[in-house]
Amino acid sequence: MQVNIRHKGSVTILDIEGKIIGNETLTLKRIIDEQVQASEGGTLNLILNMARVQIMDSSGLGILVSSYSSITQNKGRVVLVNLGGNIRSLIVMAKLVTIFERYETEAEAIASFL
Amino acid sequence: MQVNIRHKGSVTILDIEGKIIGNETLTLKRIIDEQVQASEGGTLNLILNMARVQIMDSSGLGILVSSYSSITQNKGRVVLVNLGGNIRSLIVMAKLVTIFERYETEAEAIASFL
Amino acid sequence: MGEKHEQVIALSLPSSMQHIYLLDVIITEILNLMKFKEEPRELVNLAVIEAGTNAIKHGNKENPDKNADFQFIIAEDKLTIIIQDYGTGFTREDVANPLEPENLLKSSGRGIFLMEACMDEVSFNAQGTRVSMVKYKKTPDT
Amino acid sequence: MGEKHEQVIALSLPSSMQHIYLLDVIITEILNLMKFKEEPRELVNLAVIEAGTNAIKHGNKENPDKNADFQFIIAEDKLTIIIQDYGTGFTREDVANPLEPENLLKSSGRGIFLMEACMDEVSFNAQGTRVSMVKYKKTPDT
Ligand SMILES: Nc1ncnc2c1ncn2[C@@H]1O[C@H](COP(=O)(O)OP(=O)(O)O)[C@@H](O)[C@H]1O
Ligand SMILES: Nc1ncnc2c1ncn2[C@@H]1O[C@H](COP(=O)(O)OP(=O)(O)O)[C@@H](O)[C@H]1O
Repeated sequence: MQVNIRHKGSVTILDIEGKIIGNETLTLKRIIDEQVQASEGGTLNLILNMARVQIMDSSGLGILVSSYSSITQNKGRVVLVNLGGNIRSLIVMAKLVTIFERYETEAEAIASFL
Repeated sequence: MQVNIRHKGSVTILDIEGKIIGNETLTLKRIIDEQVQASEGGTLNLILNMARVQIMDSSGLGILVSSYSSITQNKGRVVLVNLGGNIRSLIVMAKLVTIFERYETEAEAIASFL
Repeated sequence: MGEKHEQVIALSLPSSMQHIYLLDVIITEILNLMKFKEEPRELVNLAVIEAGTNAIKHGNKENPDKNADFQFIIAEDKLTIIIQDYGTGFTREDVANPLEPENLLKSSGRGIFLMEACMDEVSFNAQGTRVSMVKYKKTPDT
Repeated sequence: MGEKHEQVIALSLPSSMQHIYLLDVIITEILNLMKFKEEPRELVNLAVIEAGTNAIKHGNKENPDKNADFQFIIAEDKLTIIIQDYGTGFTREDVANPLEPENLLKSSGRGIFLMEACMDEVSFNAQGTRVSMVKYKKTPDT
């Protein structure tokens, strides 16, 4: 797994590439936590660009859920974009569709923060 | 392994991609044999473009040697181009450097047939 | 593979999470060899990673002196995967349903649920140290 | 991997040449995990394919009811690979040297030579059904 970090205005975008499985999920958690710490007043506006994620396991999904909880508690938001079919089904299977905000494109996701 | 077949004048060029190992070596043998059969008077001028070969095993090398023998016996030629470091070492280790004609580029190899 | 002839590929991995990537490439290659379609491939791949993670983490508690043992049984019409660990086991029925509202926001507890959702058959031995999972090439009508 | 602690990955493959690709992805991933440099990676990869091919073809004669067994022993400083087949064996010394002028244009007979050229140590058991090969992360001075 590789993660590229970008900032657009007050929004932080993580481009995630590869496999979010095994211990890589801990790496993702660490990166998200660092972004929370670096955010103003602890309020993070986060877009996760999942376009190049090949597979994500239940630990990876768990990281998304716990990040969602802690970030929204601090009045931040977590938005998923470019979900491939398999990640989408994973979220559907786990009944988390109503939890995560999702947009088709990054542009739409950024617009949602304005 | 994937093989793309091209013709330039009287020269046949095989662009080989991937791994020449295991039973794939038999596929390569079949393809070369078909080109021999299709050639005028059984005299084949063959360029093997090895640029995208990741690995070749001793069976693959054996196919090159036997093709070399049968094609040169019929007054044809076998020329290797774009050898990567590992294929080059393989040929050096097997003391076959003096056997195979090699050129750095396809252009040079084609020029050698004119 | 002759008719009804099964091929068994066996693998034994030390219980370190770093080997999940090896497990991933192996199941990917086996699914490739069996010419499974893309969607079931992704599902089986996920189920194997979940089951391997459980054997290594919960079963063998990442003790590198204990191995997790895998069998991939390749048949004409289906792939059976058996995973054995050397821990103290657990009881499937005691695992909470991750779809219950009070569990939805938990950060874990979805592994077995996903294995069952991704495969056609999943069964544990009584002790909970061995799981067998089956995927048919054509999902049977139920 | 603690100091001097070895990890053993075991693999058992039915004797069909189609499984060479599985062997290839496994050794690739193990070399990756061990952070071998690119050149030795390619050499070990080739040696394992040669040894696996010999076990499946010459040893087990592609009988799918016989398996070829592999052990990958991962240590801090080296990788040891042991390959066992269930054939009738052979004698290393009886194999012709492929570098002799009369053998140069033969279409086979280079596998063992390449294994020995690619690895730091290669040894066969007396029967010729088991080969052990070692690659050091730093080639020892000789
Ligand atoms: N092989 C195993 N050995 C012992 N306990 C296990 C095993 N597999 C699962 N469990 C138990 O079942 C629980 C649920 O597992 P799972 O659904 O995979 O979710 P998670 O791994 O996220 O906890 C685990 O927390 C563990 O207590
Ligand atoms: N595992 C084995 N069991 C029996 N015979 C073997 C085995 N490995 C090698 N041999 C014998 O040694 C010969 C040389 O092997 P090798 O150098 O790999 O070249 P090749 O496989 O191209 O013949 C084989 O032809 C075979 O007769």
